[in-house]
Amino acid sequence: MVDELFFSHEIANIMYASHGEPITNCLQCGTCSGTCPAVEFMDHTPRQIIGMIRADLKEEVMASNTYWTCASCFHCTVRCPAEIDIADMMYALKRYSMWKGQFREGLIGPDFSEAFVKMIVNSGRSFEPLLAATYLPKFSARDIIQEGLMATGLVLSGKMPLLPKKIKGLKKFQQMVRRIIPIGEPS
Amino acid sequence: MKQYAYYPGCSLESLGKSYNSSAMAVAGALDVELKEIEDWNCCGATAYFPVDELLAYTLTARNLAKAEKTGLDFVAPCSACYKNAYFTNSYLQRDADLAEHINYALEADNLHVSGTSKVRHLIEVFINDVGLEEIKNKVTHPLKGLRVAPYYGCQILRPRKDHEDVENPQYFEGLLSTIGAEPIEYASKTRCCGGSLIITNRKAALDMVRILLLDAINHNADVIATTCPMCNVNLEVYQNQVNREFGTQYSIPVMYFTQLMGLALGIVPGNLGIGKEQISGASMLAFAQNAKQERNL
Amino acid sequence: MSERIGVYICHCGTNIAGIVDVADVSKWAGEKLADKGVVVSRDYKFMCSSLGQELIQKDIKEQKLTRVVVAACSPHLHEKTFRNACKGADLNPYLCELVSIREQDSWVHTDKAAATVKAKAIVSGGVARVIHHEALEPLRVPIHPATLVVGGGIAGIQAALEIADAGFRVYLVEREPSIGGHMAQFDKTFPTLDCSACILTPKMVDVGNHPNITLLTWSEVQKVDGYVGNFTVTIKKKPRYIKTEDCTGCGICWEKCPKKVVDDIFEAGMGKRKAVYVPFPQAVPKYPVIDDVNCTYYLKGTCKACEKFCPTNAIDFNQKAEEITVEVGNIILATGYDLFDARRIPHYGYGKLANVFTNLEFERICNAAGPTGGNIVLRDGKTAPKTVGIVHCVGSRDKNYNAYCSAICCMQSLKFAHLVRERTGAEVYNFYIDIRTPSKGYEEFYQRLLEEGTRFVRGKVAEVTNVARVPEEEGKLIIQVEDTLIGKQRRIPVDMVILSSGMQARHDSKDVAKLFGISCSADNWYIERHPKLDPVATMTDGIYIAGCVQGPKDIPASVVQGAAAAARVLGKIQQKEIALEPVRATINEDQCSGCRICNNLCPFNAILFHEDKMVSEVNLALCQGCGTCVAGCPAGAISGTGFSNDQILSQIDGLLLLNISHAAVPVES
Amino acid sequence: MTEESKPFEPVIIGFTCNWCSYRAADMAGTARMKYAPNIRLIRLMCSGRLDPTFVFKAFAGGADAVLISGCHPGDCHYVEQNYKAMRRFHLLKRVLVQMGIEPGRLKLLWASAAEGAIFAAEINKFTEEVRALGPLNWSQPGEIVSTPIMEEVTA
Amino acid sequence: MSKPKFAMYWAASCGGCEIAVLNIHEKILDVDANFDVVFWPVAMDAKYKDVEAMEDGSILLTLWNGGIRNDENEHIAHLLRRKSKILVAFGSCACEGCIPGLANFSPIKEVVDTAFTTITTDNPDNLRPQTSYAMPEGIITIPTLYPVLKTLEQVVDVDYYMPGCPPESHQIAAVIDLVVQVLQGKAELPPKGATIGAGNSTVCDECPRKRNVKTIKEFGRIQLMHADPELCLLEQGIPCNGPATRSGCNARCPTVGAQCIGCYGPAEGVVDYGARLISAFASVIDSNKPDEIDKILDGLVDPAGQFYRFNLAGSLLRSSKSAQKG
Repeated sequence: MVDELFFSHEIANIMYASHGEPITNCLQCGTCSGTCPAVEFMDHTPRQIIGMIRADLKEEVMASNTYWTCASCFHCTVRCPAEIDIADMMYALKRYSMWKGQFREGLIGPDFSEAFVKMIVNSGRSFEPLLAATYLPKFSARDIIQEGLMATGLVLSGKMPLLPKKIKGLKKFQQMVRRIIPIGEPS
Repeated sequence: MKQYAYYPGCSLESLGKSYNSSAMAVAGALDVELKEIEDWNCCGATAYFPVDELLAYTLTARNLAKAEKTGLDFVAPCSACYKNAYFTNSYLQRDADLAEHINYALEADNLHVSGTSKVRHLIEVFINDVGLEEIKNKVTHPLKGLRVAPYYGCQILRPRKDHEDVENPQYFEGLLSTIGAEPIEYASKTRCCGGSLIITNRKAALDMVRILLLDAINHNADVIATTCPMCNVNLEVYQNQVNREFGTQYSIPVMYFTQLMGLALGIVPGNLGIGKEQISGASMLAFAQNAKQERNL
Repeated sequence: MSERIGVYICHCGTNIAGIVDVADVSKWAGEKLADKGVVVSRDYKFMCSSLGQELIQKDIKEQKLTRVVVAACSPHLHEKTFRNACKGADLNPYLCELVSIREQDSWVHTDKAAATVKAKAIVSGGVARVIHHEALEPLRVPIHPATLVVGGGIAGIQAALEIADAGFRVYLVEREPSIGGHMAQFDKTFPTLDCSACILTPKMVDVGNHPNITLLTWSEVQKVDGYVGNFTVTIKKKPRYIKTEDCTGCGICWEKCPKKVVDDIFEAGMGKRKAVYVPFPQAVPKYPVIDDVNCTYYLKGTCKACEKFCPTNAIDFNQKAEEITVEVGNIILATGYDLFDARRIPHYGYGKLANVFTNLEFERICNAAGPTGGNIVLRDGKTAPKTVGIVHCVGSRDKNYNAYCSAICCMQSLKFAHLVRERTGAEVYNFYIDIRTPSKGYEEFYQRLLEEGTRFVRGKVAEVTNVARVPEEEGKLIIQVEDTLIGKQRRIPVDMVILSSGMQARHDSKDVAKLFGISCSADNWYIERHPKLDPVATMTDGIYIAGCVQGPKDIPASVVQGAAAAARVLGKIQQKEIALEPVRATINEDQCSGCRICNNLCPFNAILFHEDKMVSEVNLALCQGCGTCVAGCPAGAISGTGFSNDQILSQIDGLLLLNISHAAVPVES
Repeated sequence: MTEESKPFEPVIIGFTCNWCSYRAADMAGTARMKYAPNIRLIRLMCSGRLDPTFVFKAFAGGADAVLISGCHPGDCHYVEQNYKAMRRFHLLKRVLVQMGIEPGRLKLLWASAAEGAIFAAEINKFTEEVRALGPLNWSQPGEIVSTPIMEEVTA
Repeated sequence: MSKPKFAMYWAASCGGCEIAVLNIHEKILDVDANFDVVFWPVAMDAKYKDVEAMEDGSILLTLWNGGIRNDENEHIAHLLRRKSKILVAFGSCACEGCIPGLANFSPIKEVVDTAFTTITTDNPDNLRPQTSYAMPEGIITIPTLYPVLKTLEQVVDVDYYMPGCPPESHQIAAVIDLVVQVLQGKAELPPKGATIGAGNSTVCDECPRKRNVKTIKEFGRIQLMHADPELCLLEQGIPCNGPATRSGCNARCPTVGAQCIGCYGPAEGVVDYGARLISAFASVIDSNKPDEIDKILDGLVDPAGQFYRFNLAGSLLRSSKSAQKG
């Protein structure tokens, strides 16, 4: 018989290729959170998240915006005295919550990522304007205007192309992708 | 003539056009041939890992595989692409199981990756392969007295402990002095600009941008030099929003290191994509000009 | 003649009997190994008990046993016990073999059947082996009564005095011009806050004046030959350029010397000294040293001010380094520690931000005899700080630097905090991961600090920066840290930052270890013979360690170890001679072809080659019995007592239960 | 349990040095760590005493694998003798391969006196690896080498 | 009174031993003078049945050369053992397998195929020898090959060993002298199981080359380098088996500049010849880095062949796994 998996184990399991130390090594010293440039926008500091995972507070962790606020700058990973790959753990948490489909209301991150991947799978390349559709609705009116102004500015300055590009070997590319995950069926 | 498998990355086709043109121009001037990898795909920046790690690695692996075929080093001008490629490559070498999964997927595209090609960032190619000496010899318009804030950003450095000092690197400074500019020493040079948050968490990103601008400006930099299209856009395009958000009046030009190199090498601004920026880099030109006059005297 | 072997299986209560069917094993041995010479096979509750031993002795006498095999615990535990038991019954102790069926079997296995089979195999291996044992006598070597102590810090000083007071010769070697070590640099000592110099200086003077202590400062050990009881040590005396027999230490030379040099050693770079100097006023010995790297005379060829003014003509610019050799029986290593280099953590700003100090620098600042005369001031030398941040665990408990805890930093930081408040009234922040105050009076000191109102922030400091984000941060050092007790990132502006850099092994500790033939841990601390039960001895007989060379520790602990090492040495000296395990290699001269393969296999230079006879020979006194040459000799001309080829090859057969008749195997159902 | 379903139980001879690896084994014992009963240890003073003859003897005598263990490089109680063991190990392995003995049947393991856990773990790992390789039963045609020892108590 | 009986037999070997015996020149006359040669296939006509007819133990001295390759060899070994007082394993083949023993590296099928198919063999119909074949005259048989070659002592009890490929003539002469003296009651036989006609030490003992403390940075093949004529070959990286090989040949090969290949076998008391060399060579390799060590070892092509050229059948492992599988 299989023992029921603890949350901490689940997270450990999906940190597939990470070569950092397991989070059980955490000293709770706070170096990560002291270093993090985005910490003040997080509900919980990275250190607290590790503590919560170890305490198997799954619901609380899922409800936190911390890992969606991670900028993936890896500064925590560099400094961690226990050599835990914290940034990677944040990715793992994102994956976990996407997979379980449970995350905080009003977050843009999940949709954005999903849309981003869909786009890549469909064209092989990324293209900013297409993405706007996914996040603009969640923006405040003021932000939307901002975004519009900026976009036009970019287009005029020739920095932003108006049409998306596609890669040539798209068919094979998509077969390749489907060998890994069945998401983003080509439209 | 040194050759490299060049991976521009999506941004260099849109927001980072001027990075691409300046990179090409400078490479040309330094006898470096950047052969674009044929039919490359997006590396996924930071947006894949949240969805599927294996997919993320595979997408990067596809580009690496194509590079391996050529037997040339894989060179990326975008720090984010570079970091993804670097990780993927080193994991491929260390983790046979991962490699197997990825190669299974790559078969669909008749590709195979073994992690043998070296993954490198454009700036490091110029510095190590061309060499500062060589660059110095080719400088015609030294940017005398131009105070430049070298902005490394995060992705180009982390988290590679085995590599150069990740907390306090010096090679960018070295390059800038080589082209006659005056690099300023400021603490935030490796601090993250929030590039990956600019869409998903605007507030946080703007605050991170603010701190960088503030540190650079407090050290009276004339310009911030970047090595990554994400950083560049974040620091430049969003300055207005920062000002609106925090009531500041920042207006500091942000240039790609290749653009500054180009000027110093006497390449015409047009070919460096200068003139398209939102915050004019005209002052840069002035410097180059002065330099020229001085020489002519 | 075939041997008469007794086999004894120990139950060790249930420790063995719980897993291994001891009765079956002893029955099996009695039957199956009879043709190997086993005449008695017994199992008993506790073989190591006096009753168990008597049982063996009785059999030896009545059954005329010529060999004994005991299957019980690890030889490292009770080999001596059972050897002595045999000795008591007039059987040569080395004809007894102890095989482990506890540590190597019952304690590590759960499958009873398999464990029992393994026990049989182990016993049969022991029996096969013991047949080839030879009667041996332990080697006896006299012990030279003198002792070498390396390192003149507090641990070395303590050890030297203990031994000298007991009336034996001590050679105390110190690399620096004066003894005293790190302790001499400190101001106050925790937790009692008594002045370091006041308690250390008298001991230093005792060393200087002691008739039994030969003090060799400004000297280094070059070479160590020999073995326990009989070491020959070559020591290099670096030139002082001072005739110590004439020098009175009056100090005129360093008064007159025109050349000022930054003192990186004693003043930790905070202060200056002259080119001819004594590191500090209470230095022992009192003679100065001329620093020939900076002395104007050695640089330019002129000056000699010191020589002109020296009232006793004690200056000798032509002095050369000299080598002396001393004979000693035992050696104590007390070479101390190096400070972790805070520059390795660039984001803490040491070396870039002026007002970031290391703990050693701060000790000097506090010290009344130090560069600031004991005034706690910023780098500018005048401004007193209003707020001070003390950063714990700098380079310690961090896998990027040193993974271990440096043990003293917590108390040292608390001491600093107290001194700062006491002398400047400044606000003091301690940034810590955990406060560790395990010794007597330490926790009380921590309580006292809390009462004094020192602020404690639990969190490892992320970075120290001067990038101000808000007006109140302008012109300050900002300490960025997560206050883990409230789960918020905080930026705390201070005037002065003190980094409690941890201890690490001496930069050359690996070389020194090699010099003395002892081993280092992964962190390059020296390894003790047993972490609990033999903390000051090493795996190499006759070499002991004391103080921080064994690992981070504070002054009391260092003194304790110094005394402990001395006690061990005195014990050895009293024995006058020591018995060495007779495990040695010998070369059969007829078979040796002088091919010289073995000649450089011995790190103890125990193998010498006779050009005349063209054969090699082992010096039994130098041989440590590792057996590498035995295994290496292509002619099979070298044999090793205690671990001979016959013994091991037979043991292999035994372990594999070879040549044991099938038919007779008892079939249980 | 029928003969067929009985899993193959390899016999492994392990050589340890007196100072590090044997003490590691002792420590595994005192800490009551559990590992496979397939290994039988022989204590030498130093891994430098390891004579290739012992290894051949063990294989010829019916051992399915041999473990050679000693102090970590640089930590040898006899300063540097474990390096000699390492050198012999490398050459020995080449010869064994030529004799048709899988390299996986000979293992070199450094274990300090403090590494009981590592020692135990490595033995388990090794045992499984050898189990996977199957029996070596090194026998010359027409002679019985090793006594089938499992039967003794289970038959 | 009749002279003591002498026999010599040639099993799996090249015949060099027989020549070596003849090489003792006039000493051969002593043999004839002191012995009645009853069985010596290469020198005289004799039939097995004649031997079988002899009384057990009636032959005083039998020199046996060659290994046990087939059932005939083994049968005769048992026969001569029975008939002889003193059975001497004569020459490397009988003592330790020698060159024929090298076949123990390969499955017997491979050995036969090599013999009957490779280009050096003219065998258009790709025939193989049959152990028995029916002919009108009746069934004829030839001996059956064993999967591996065995040494003499592996099939019968041996009294003395006389190593060498072949044994040096002066050593043979010495042994014959000894036996003659024993017959005349002037000398004692050495203890049973002793090695005769050789020294107790190793080749280096008789080697004139200069030698120093050894460290090996690189192994090389003698034909590819200019070896210093004065200096120990091993020190120059040439894998010379001298240090492990029993003395008695006057260091013939090293003296003339070729490395010793070990035909005199292990020194007194050595259990496994190759193991001694593996241990000795490896011990003096001048590196502590695994990859560097491997690089140095790459210079030793075919180590097993190097260390077991003469000794494979007599070694602890005796044969390779594939050979055992047959």
